[in-house]
Amino acid sequence: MDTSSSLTALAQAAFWITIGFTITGACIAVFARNILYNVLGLALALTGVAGIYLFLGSLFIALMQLLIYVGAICIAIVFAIMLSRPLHLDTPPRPMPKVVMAVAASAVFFIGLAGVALKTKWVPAIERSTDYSVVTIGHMFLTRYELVFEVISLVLLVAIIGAIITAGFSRRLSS
Amino acid sequence: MTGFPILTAILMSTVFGLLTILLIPPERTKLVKQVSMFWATVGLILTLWLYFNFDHSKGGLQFVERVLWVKSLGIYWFHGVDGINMPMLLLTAVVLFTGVWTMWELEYRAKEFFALMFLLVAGVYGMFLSMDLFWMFVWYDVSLFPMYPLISIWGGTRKEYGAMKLTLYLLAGSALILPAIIYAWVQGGAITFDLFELQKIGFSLLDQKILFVMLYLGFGILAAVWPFHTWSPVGHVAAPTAVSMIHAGVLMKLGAYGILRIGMTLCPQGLGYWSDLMALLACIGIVYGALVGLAQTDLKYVIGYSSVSHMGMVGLGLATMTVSGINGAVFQMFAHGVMTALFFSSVGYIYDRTHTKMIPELGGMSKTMPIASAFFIIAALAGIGVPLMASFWAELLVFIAAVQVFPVGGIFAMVGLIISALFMLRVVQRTFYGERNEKFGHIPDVSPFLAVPRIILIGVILFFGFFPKVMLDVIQSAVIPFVGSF
Amino acid sequence: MDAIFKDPVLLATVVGTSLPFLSMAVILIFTRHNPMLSSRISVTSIVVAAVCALLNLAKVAGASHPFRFETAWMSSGNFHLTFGYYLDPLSALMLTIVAVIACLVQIYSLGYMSGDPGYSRYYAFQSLFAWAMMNMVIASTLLQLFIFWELVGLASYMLIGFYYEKFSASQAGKKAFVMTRVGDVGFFLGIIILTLGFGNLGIPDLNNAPGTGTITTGFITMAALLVFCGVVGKSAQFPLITWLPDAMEGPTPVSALLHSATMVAAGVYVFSRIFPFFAASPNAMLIALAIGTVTMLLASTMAMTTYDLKQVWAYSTVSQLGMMVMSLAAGGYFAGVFHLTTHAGFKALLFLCSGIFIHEYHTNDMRVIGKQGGRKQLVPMICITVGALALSGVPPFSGFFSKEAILGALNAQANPIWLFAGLFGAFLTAYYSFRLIFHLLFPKGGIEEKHAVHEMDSHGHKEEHHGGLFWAMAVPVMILACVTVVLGFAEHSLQGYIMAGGGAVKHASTAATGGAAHGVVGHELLVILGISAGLVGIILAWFEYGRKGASRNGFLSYFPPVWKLFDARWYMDAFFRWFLDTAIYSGLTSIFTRNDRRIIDGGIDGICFFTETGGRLFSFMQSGMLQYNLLIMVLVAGLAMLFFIV
Amino acid sequence: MNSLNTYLIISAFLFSIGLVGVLQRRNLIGMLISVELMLNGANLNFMAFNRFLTPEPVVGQIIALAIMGLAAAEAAIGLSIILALYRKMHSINIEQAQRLKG
Repeated sequence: MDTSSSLTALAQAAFWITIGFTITGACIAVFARNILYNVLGLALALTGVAGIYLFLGSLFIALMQLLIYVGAICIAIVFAIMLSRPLHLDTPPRPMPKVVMAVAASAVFFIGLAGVALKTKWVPAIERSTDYSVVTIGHMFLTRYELVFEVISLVLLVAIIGAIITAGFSRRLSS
Repeated sequence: MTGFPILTAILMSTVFGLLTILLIPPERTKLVKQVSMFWATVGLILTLWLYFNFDHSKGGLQFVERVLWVKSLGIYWFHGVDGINMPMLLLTAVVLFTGVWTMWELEYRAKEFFALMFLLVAGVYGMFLSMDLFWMFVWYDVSLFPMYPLISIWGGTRKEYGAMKLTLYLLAGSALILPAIIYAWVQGGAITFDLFELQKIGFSLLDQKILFVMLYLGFGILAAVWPFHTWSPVGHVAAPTAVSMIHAGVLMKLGAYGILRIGMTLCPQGLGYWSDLMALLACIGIVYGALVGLAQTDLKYVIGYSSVSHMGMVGLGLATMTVSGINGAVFQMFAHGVMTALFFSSVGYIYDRTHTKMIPELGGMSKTMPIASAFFIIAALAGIGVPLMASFWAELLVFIAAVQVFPVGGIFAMVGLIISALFMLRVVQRTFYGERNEKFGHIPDVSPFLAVPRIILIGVILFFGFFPKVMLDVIQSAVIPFVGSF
Repeated sequence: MDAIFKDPVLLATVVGTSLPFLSMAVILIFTRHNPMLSSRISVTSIVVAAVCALLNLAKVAGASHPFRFETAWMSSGNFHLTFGYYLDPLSALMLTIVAVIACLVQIYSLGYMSGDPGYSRYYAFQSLFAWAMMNMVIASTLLQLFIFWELVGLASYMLIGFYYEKFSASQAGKKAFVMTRVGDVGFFLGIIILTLGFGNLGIPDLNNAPGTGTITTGFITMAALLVFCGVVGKSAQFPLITWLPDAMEGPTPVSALLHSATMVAAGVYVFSRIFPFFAASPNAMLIALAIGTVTMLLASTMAMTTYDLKQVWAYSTVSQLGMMVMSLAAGGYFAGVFHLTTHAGFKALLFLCSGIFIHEYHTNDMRVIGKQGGRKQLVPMICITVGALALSGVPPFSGFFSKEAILGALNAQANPIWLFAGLFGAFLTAYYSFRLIFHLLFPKGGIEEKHAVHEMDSHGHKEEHHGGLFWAMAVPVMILACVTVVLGFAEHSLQGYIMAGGGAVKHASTAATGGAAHGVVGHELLVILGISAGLVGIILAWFEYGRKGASRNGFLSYFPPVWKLFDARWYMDAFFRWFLDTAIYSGLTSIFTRNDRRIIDGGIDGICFFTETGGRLFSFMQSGMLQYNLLIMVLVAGLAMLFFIV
Repeated sequence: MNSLNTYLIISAFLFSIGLVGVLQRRNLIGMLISVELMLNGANLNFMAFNRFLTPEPVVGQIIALAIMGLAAAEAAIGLSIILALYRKMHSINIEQAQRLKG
């Protein structure tokens, strides 16, 4: 019996470890002075979140998370950092009142959010199926939630074109 | 009656005019003028046909066209003609016809000018024809907007300021009217904007008081009631000839008509309560307009202030709530409209030739162009209220009612008659008599072609001066039941 | 319309009165540029009108009852107005006077106005005047009378301001119109009060109204006095005198027609038209009597100081009008009307003769005319003397008979002062008229031959001056001279004709005179007093101006301040000018204009300015700092959540 | 251990950390990173609900996928704007980009 309890204890520990990873990654991403550390912090946080998704039982989403966020977006940000060379730019000292206000506002917001989350009595749906398989996701994506699929593809298309234009035009201007 | 919707046809004559003008390429100004002339004549012919077929012995609303338009709000496309808006339609048709004809020499962006003018008159026709509160307000605002571009593009002295002030002031007025209409709609209970249904429902005394004062002030601004009149001289000075003709001649009557048609129909007790204030403001307006007119040096300012004084007469007539009072007021609205149109078209002619409206600079015009100055002098005489001209009858009726209901106010307003005679003749003397001003020595007199619109206006003034019965029976057929309903 | 053709009288009146209007319209629109044609049209129309008027006079004299024709003109609510004619002896007589004198003056102005650039315009306005005056005279309701009354005022404005290049002419025209307008507003108010109080404005109904007792005397007095305002305005009575002398700016035939014979007599005519209504209120009559007397004396004093030919006759017209109002107010209905007729005759004669002098010597100043041999002009000289004699009331002429009738009426009054004022007025009239005659006959330094010689060669024989044109001017003058001589003897037949006009008139006039058989003074003594007053005036004038060694500057010159007072028209003009400048122009108008500019306009522009600055004030919120905006958003969202949770 | 509330707390925390980052970072890329964090916080929330409440878990996953796609698009656009801004202003300090000042 103790293996199952130790297994759960192990899982428990793993869960808290991933949460720890996410939190530290987030803090690095936000509070570090050097932009590179921010990006790395972000990557760490995102992998942590992917881990949490695992605990939430949907393997596919965790993998996608790793693929899209950590793989694509962080790399894109690194590209941006290289192109805009913020490193050697002078980073003016961060005005203290601004930071204080930011933290205070976010704290208020967090407490509000947490309060809402705790106070409301979440009522789970009556009958709940636990089918997490990728097949159903794919099936549902193309039948009932077909609109989401269309819209997100359209958004991506527009985003790509937009990115090319804004980046492309400014190059012609500055060169 | 053949069921041919004559009233909508009159309204559509201006709308089609507007559309056809828009289709013409801008450089073909001649064609633009001919087309607008055509549509103005169509409107005039239809109105004249309507006037002769209007059976004043029967009275009440005739040629009614009533179609439910929006069911949920109760908005009807409801047109009707009775004794009160019949003269107004005739006035609009005549003033539009002569206005278009007077602007025959306009070359600068003629297409937009005539298009905007037709939009303006479409608004005016709509307001006079419709008996549905919603449509009245819509057409009322349609007639306000073209004023701004018309004045600020083709205007004269201080045109931007004039245009801005005029439009903002009138919109402030309509800002008062809209809540009143909505308030009436809500208080009325029944889902209908129809004027007569609302009248049947009736309102509580307090509602009537509030409603009337809002409508009176809202429309009063347009009708140049005393404290709110300062936009009208400034607006008229800035406006080009035809626009000030239509504006002073017709639009100011829209305000007075609004008070009469909406204000006094919906809230008779409200009128009873506020009639003393109305009479007081009107009397002040009459004398005040004449007195300030004395001190003006610009011809158009003089006419602007004389219109304030004459519109005061209309206000006084309405305030008396008697049959002859309201008869006089409606007749004065018609007579003053035609007279001011004549005034502005003759001043317009002088301005186009001498490019100055300042009285001290003009002098001895009667020597250089006798016919053109004759037009102004005849208009001035009509302004003074010389008998056998239309405005004399109006003043007679208004004063009979005024002396009966407000003796002190009536007599005080009569002083205005003397002062208006003094200031009108003073203007005529300064501009037309006196020694010849060499600077304008060479100016040719008005060509026969351009003289025709002014002669038509003079003809109208004299015809209704000699035979007032023709107009008064029509007005009376509507006013007697109207006063009966008080 | 067919009714017109059946009834000859109606046909004559309609044709006679409306023809001049047609001629005006035709002249103004079509024949402006053809003087000869327009003058012919106008003269023929006025001649036809005169003939119709004479026909009607004969017809009315014969008929027993007055003619009345009416058509509905305008009605509003319970107020109905009819258009029509009411021909009773008085209006027929007045119609003939107007038509005949207008005809003579138009013929006269063929000569006087020849060569004037505004020739056709002159005849257009003359026809307008004739039309308006004739319609006013025979109007059947008081309102129709008022309408044409104002149109007569308009015609006089046009004719006074005929030479509109001259600033003084247009100024005089404006002054005349505005001053008569002041009186007209009173008249208009009177009409309105009558419509409200009495309902019916018909003239016969008004005359019978006092008898029926439906209206109180207080109401009658008020209405009568208001109508009397119109009389004061139009006939230049006491407060509003000064516009008539200024109206001499117009051409002389206009002064002859309008401002002596017909137009100014309109006020007196209205007084006599509703005489029974007037007579019903004693204190209205008393006030009218007082105003008439004051006007008569004031005007005659003013006439003594001026050297302008036309001004003298203008003042004398005002004083004679005052005399007529006195006689009517004293109850002498026939005396007033008779004096009106004779006065129209000889005053037109005087003006036309002065017109010939002015036309000849191109100056209004009597001394210059006298010096340049005025008396050599036989026709005008004789006729002007005849006119002056008639004016001063010397026996054989018509003036004497009408003045006697008036003195008789004044004599009937209880208080003797009116009679004394009348006699003193007669004396002054004689004095100033003969002052003028002697200035013409015996100029100061005798006649300069030089001017006379120049006269001879340039125009050939002086007598046939302009050939036909001279006779065009001379014939009307001669006709009028004969009329002034003959008319006096027609007094009794005229009295019978007028008095036959209906009971109301006779009853009212006898009532007003208090039926007093014995006057202040016996009848014979009255006649002697009247003649002696006139003769004394003439002898004094002869003594001061006619005699060889005369000083020629009048007894007034011994008291300069008095002379100054009379010359400046008793400072009335100064008062009006002062009142107009301070009270109206610099007072009310400037206050209102400044108020208009500053307070109302300022107020509105202030509101605009306020809204604008308000907008600018809150613009700091748009700091452009993205993060601040986000910050606020987040803060608010957080607080909202907290609010809902707690 | 893994009850709904813990996950909600964690996602709220993540979201607030992202918020702090957005509010006080002065260069755009930092802000972009923080926005990514906020989006992940939201995603986590969805997945948590998906796990504990929704009748059929597919819905949450689809939404999560959509958000990821969206985040990718947003990052692309954000980065190109940063580049354009950098080329024009030669610095990506947010406080200088105040052209919209009222």
